[in-house]
Amino acid sequence: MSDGYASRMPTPEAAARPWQTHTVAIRDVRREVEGVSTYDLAFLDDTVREAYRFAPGQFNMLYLPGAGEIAISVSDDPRNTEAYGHTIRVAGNVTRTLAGLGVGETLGLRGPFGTSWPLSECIGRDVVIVCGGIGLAPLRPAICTLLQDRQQFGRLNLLYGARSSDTLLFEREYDDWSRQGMDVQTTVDRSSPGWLGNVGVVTLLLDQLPSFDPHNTVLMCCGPEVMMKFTVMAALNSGLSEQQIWVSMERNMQCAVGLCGHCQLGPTFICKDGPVFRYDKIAPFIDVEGL
Amino acid sequence: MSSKPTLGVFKFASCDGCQLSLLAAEDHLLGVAAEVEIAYFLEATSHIQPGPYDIALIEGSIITSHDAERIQQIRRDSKFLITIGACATSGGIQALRNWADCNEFVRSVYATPDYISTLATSTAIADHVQVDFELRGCPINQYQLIEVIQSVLAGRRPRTPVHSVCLDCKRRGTVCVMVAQGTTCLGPVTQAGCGAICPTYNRGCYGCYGPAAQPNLVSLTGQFESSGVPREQVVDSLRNFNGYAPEFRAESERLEASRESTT
Amino acid sequence: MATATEMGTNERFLTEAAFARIFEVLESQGFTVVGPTIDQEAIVYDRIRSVDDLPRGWTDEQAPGQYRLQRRDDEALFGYVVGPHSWKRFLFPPQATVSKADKTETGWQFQAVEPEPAKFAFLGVRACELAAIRVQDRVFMPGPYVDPIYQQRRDNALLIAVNCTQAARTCFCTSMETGPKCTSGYDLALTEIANGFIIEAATAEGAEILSALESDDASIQQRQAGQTARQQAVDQIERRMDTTDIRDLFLSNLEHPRWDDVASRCLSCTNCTMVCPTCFCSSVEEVSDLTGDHVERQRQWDSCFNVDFSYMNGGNVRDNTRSRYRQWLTHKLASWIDQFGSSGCVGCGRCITWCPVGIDLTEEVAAIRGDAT
Amino acid sequence: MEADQLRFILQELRFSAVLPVEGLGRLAEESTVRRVAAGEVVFRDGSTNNNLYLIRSGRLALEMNVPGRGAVRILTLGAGEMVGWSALLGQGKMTAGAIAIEDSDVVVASADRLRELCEADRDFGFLLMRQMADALSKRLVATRLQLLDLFADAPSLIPTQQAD
Amino acid sequence: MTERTIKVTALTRVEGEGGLYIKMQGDAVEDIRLEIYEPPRLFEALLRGRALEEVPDITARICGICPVAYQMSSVHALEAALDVTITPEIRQLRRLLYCGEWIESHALHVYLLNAPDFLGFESGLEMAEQFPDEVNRGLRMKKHGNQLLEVLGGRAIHPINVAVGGFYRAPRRDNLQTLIADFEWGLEAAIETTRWVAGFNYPDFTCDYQLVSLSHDEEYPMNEGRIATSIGESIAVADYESEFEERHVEHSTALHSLRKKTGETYLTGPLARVSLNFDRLSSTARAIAAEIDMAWPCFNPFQSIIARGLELIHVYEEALDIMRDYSPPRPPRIEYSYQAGESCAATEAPRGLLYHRYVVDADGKVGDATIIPPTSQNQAQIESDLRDWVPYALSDDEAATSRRLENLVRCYDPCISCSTHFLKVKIERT
Repeated sequence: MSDGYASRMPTPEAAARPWQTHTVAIRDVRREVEGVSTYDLAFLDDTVREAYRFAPGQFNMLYLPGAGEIAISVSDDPRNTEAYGHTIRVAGNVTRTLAGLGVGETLGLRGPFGTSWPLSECIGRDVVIVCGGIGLAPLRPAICTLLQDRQQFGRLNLLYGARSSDTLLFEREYDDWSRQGMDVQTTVDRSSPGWLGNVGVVTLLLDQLPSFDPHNTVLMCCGPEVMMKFTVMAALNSGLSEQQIWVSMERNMQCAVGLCGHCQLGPTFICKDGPVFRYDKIAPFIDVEGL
Repeated sequence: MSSKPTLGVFKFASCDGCQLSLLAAEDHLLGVAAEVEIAYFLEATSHIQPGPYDIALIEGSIITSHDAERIQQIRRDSKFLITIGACATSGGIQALRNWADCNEFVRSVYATPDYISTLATSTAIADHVQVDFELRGCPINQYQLIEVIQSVLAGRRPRTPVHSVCLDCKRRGTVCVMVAQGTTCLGPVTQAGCGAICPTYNRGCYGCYGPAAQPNLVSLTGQFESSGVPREQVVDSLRNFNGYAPEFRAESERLEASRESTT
Repeated sequence: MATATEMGTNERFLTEAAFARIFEVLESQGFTVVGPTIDQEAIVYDRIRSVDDLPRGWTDEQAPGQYRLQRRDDEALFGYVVGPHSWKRFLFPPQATVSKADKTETGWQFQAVEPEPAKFAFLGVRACELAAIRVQDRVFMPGPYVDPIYQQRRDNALLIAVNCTQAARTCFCTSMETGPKCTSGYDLALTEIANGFIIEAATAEGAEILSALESDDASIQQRQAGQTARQQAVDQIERRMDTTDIRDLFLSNLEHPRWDDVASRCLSCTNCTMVCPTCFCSSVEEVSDLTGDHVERQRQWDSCFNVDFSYMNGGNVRDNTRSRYRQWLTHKLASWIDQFGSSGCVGCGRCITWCPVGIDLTEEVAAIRGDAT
Repeated sequence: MEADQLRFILQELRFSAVLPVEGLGRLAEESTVRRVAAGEVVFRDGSTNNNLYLIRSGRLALEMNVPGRGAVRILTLGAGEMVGWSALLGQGKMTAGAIAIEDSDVVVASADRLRELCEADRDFGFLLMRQMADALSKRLVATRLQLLDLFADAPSLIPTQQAD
Repeated sequence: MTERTIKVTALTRVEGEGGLYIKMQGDAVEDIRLEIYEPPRLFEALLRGRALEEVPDITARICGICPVAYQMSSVHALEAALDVTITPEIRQLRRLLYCGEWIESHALHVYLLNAPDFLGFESGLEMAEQFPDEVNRGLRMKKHGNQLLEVLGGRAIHPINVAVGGFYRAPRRDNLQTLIADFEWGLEAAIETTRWVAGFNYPDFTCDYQLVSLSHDEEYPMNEGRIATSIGESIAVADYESEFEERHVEHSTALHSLRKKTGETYLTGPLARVSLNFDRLSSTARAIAAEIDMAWPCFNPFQSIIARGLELIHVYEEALDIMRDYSPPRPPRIEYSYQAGESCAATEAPRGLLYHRYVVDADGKVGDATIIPPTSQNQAQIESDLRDWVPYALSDDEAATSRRLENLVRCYDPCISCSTHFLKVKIERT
C-alpha cells in the first residue's frame, strides 16, 4: 500500500523531453472564494491521460501560450483520473489570463514534478496538517488519501488558517472530512460579524491542540513562508523533531526539472528536491534573509 | 462603430523618434491597426477622435506651461497611460537645461528671447501625472512597444527586462569593451532593451535606456575615475539622454558636489 | 564521445604543416570546427576554417577587470590562455527555442522542439575548460530529466584539447585541481612546442583523426620540450584559492560582513555569470506573433544577479546585491558540491578578468576565511 | 469546590501545569470555578477588573471596541489559556473585553490575592510571571503575524492600472 | 468686407506638431502663419561644453525622422574643424547610410503621409484597405531603409555607429550582401512607385521658386558639394551664412530663412534637388523621368512626391552599387587630435539642405554650435506658397478648405520636430 504513496518518476520519454507540453481542456471551473477558482483539467490525448498519475503534493506546470507558465500543485483526489483539479489564485500574468478562460478552452500542462507528502511515513501515526490560505490546496490530495485509507493512520487533525471567514478554501468539504475521521479546526485573522469560529493565527491552534503524542506524529505544513516558520517553531516546542515535520516550499519555478537555476534555496532546488521537504533538510536556510 | 480599444499617441518636447517606432514597425503596423482603433495619432492619420482613450502613448517631456496643462487633460482622457522614450520617462536630452541657466540657454539660441515661452526645466511625464507604465529608450525599441501594447490589450504585465546591457552583450557574444579596450561604458548600470548595440559596434554604452534595476553607480564611476577618466567627463557621461533619471542624476550631482568640496 | 581514459604516453609529433590539415580532416567527417580567433580585440571562440583563423603570434594579458591582446615574440598558434567566451556558448547556446504552441480549431497544440543536429569539433580546449564541461555534464545530463539540446551537442562533440604553456595572472586552476595539464575528458590533446605539436589521442575517435594526419613518434627531446612547456604554465600560476572545507565555510558564513563589503563594489551586472564556463541559469521567454496564435518559448541565458531572477508573489526573494552576490559565490563554491558532487568553479579566472570593476573571488574567499565565524 | 479538586484542575491547565504543587495549592485556595454561558461577558473593554481567568473548557473571545465598527473580535482562546493579565499586572483597566463564545468553565483568581502570593513567595512569583510572559509573548507573536496579513492578495502586477 | 479666419489647429501626417493660421479680409489674405507648437529644446545651447565626440549622438536627437542627416552634417563640420580627411571608403559607407535614411524617409512620406492626400484618405493605414499592394510595397521599402540603417548604424532611429572620423565599426561584407536581393526588388518597387505617383491628379499650381540645393560635379548631392541655386549661383558652404539669413519678418513671429542680400524666400528639398541636379540622377531614374514625361525644373510643389519617387530610384541604385563593391574600410575611423577651430558643413537631408557650424576648443569641447534645418529654411516659402494657394483652396466648406491647405503644407514634408529654430507662436483666438 505504502508504495502507492510515492512520488512519480518521469517516464524515459518524458525525462528526455522536459519541455514537452500536453494539451488539456478545462472541464469545469469552480469558484472557491474571491479570486480563487479550481480548474478541472483533462488531457485530450488518451495515451497521455492513461499514463498520467500524480502523488499528493506534486505540481504541474500550466502553460498559457503568450502569457507564460506557472507551477501549480494538483489539488485533486489522486483517484480521479479523468480530470485534475488545480486551485489557483489570481496573482500574475498567467493566472489572470487563466481566469479569463472558460470550460472547453485549452491550455498546456507538463508534469507532474517534484516530491510528494510523506504518506507512507504517516502509516500508524498521528497526522497534523497545518496550512494557511491557498496552502490548503496542495494538501487536499493528501487529505483525500488519508481519509480514503483512514484505518492506516492514527488521529488526523487539520488546522487551517485564512484571512477571513469568506476566504476559507473548500469549506463545503469540512463536514465530510470530519465525518470521515479528521478533526477540522479553522481560524481567521480578521473576524467578521457573525463569525463564531476561532480568531487568531493558526499556530495558536497548534498550541491548543488536545493531547497528541509528539513522538508518533507527522506534521505537514503549507502556507506562506512566515506562517510555516512559526508553525514549525510551535511544533518543535510541542516536542516534535525536525524529522517529523514536512513543509511545501515555493520559489520561482521555471523549468520544473532542476535545469534553470531559478528556484534554489541554499543547496536545494525547490522544483526537484521539493516542493515538499522534510524540515531538517532546509532548516539551516529557511531563516536566512534573501537566500 | 468599432468596439476595438482606442489608441492615442501624444507628443510633447521630443524628436518624434519614439512614435516613429510605431510606424517603423513595418511588419506589425497593419497588425496593430487591426487590434486597436487609432483614435489620435497626428503623425499617422488625419482622422482625429476625441477622448477618452483606452491606451495613451506619451512621447516627450514637459518644457512649457501649456504642455504642463495639456498632459493633465490627456491623463483625464486616458485609461492606461504609457510614457514612451527617454524624454517622457526622464526628461530627455533637453533636461540638460535643468543644471544650467535656462535664460542664458534661450538667449544663446534665439535673437529675440522674448518670444520664447519655456519652463526652466524639462521634466518627465510622471512628475506631472500618474503614469501606468514607462517604456524606456532613446529611442524605444519597437518590439518592446508592440509587447507593451499587446500586454495591455491582454491585461498582463509587459515583459520588458530591467537587467543590465551586459547580459545582452554576453548573449550576443559581444566582447566587453570596458575590459578588453578600456572604453568607458555605462552598460553595467544601464537597462537592456536596445540589444546591446553600442558595445557590439565597438563603443561604450551611453545609457539610452536609463538606469538598470538597482544600479551601483558609485562603484562604476569610481572605476572610471581610477582608470583615468576625468571627473568632468564622468559627469557628462551620466548627463545625456537619461541624465535626469533619478539614479543617474543623483550620481552626477554627487560627483559634482564632492568635486566642489575637494577643490 | 570523449570518455577519455589515460592512454599512457602515446605521444606523437605533428609538424605545423601536418597540423594544418586537421581542418579538412574534421570537416570531411562532418564536424563544424570551433576554435580561437581574434575578434573585437580579444581571442574569442568562433567558427574557424583554417590555421589562418587562429590567433597566431598573439597572447592575452589579464588582470582583474582588464584584458588586452599583446603581440608575442613568436608565432605560436595557441600562445594565449582563455578569453571571454567559453564552450558553453556552443553546448548550451545563449538562445534556443524549446517548444512551440499553435492555436488550432481544436485548441492549443504543443510541440517540444527537437534540438537541431550539431556536430562540433572544439579546437583548443584548455584543461580548466575540460573540467567545466564535466561540471556542466553533471548539471544537464544525469537525469532523471536531461537537457535535450545540451545532450545532443555534447554527444556529438569532439574535444581537441590544448595544454596551457603559460598562465594568466587570473588563473588558479591548480587550486581547483583542474589543470593546467589536460588529464581526461578529451579526444585529442596537443602541446605546442617549437615547429609543431606533441599530440596524443585518448579515444578511438581521436585516434582516427590522428591517423589521418601525418605524425611521427615524438622524440625524447620533443617530449621533454612538451613537458617543459607545460611546466612553464604550472610555474606561472600565482593565484591561489584555499578550498579546505569550503562548503561548510560558506554555508556557515551566510551573514558574514564581507557580503556587504563586496556588495558595495559589485555592479550586479551579470558579467561573471555570463563568462563563467559552468553557470547554467536560464529563463524562458514567450515570443508570439501579433495574433497570439503562434507562440514560441525561447530559453536564454539568465543570471542570479538579475533583480527579478528570484521573483515570486509580487516581490524578489534576493532583492539586493548582497544577497545576489552571496547566492552566486555560495552556489558556485559550496552548495554546488551538495547538488552535483563537485565545485562549480574550475579556476579559469574569467569572472576575475571580465568583472568591470575587477572583483576577485579568490580575494573574497580569503576575506571570508580570514575572519570566518 | 474543594481546594484539592481545584488544584487538580489547575495542574491540567497548560498555563498553570508547570507551577510547583505547593504554589498551586495556594493558588487553588484563592480561586473559584465559574461557568460562563455562551454570549456572557466576562469583562468589558475598558472596564476595571480584578480577576485573572484560566479557561478550563470552552472558548472565550477577546474583543476591542472600535467606534463605528462596534466590538471587533481580535482573538479566540481555548482551554488552558489565560485571560485578564492586566489585572494581575496592576493596571486593572482592561485593554480588551472578554466574552464567552460557547459555554465555558473558567478558573477565577483574585488578582490582588495573587499579587500578595507572589510578593510573599518570590520563587512562586517568578514562575507565575514567567508563565505570564510566555503566554503574552505567544500572543504578541500571533498578533504580529496577523499584522503581516500573510494571506492578503499579492500586489497587482499591472502597475497602478486605472479602474475599468 | 467680411473677416474670416481659418485655423488648422493640428497639422497631421507631418513630423512634429504645428498648426496653421490664416486671417482673411474679403478675398485678401491679411495674415498667414505656419504655427509651431514644438517647444524649444535649445540644442545649440546644450551642446556647448560637450565633447565633440558626443555631437553626432546628441544632434541626432533633434529629429527621429532624419537623425542621419544631423549626424552627417555634424561630423563633416567637426572633421573640417579638426582637419581630418576621411578615406573614400568611409565616404562611400556614409553615402550608403544616407541612402538608408532617404529610402526610409521618402517611403514613409510617399506612402503613409502624402499619397493619401491624392487618393482621398485620412491615413496610409486607411488607404491600405483599398490599396493593400501599394501600402505593403511602401512599408517594405521603408523597411529596407531601416534594415540598411540597422546594419550600418546599429539601429534605424538614432544610429550609434557614426563617429567623428568615420564609423566605430565597419559592417562585414556579408552583412551587406544579404540585403542585395531585397534592394534589387526595392529598385523595381521604387520604379513602380514613381510611375504610380506620376499618375496622380495634380493641381495646376506653380510657384515662382528660387531653388536651392547642394550640387556636386560627380554625383547626386548628398554629403558634400557647393550650394547651387536656380538663379545660377554656386556658393561655397563656408559662405552659407553670408548668403542666407534667419530673419524676423514683421508680420510673423517665426524666424524665416531668406536670401541675405535680397530678402527673397527660397525652396530646398527634393523638388529643388532634382531640378538642379537632374543630370546626376542615376540612369534608371533619368529613364523613368523621361518615361513619365514631365519637365524639369519643376515649380509645382504638389509634384514633390514625384521628385521623391525619382530619388528613391536613385538611392536604391546607388545603394546597390555601393553594396556590391563593398569591402570594409580599414581603419573604419580616422584618428585625429584635438585642435581649436571653427568650421561648417551642409548635407542634403531628405527634406533639404541641413547646415551645421561648430567652434571647438583645443580640449575637444564644443564652444559654439549653429544648426539650420531644412524645414526652418522652407518655412517662409511655405507661408508664401500658402498665400498663393488660398484662392484655389477656399470654399464654403471649412473642413475642405483646411484639408486643401494642409495638402500643400504636407508636400514639403515639413519636419517640425527639427525645430531648433522655430518659435513658439501665440495663437490669435478671435
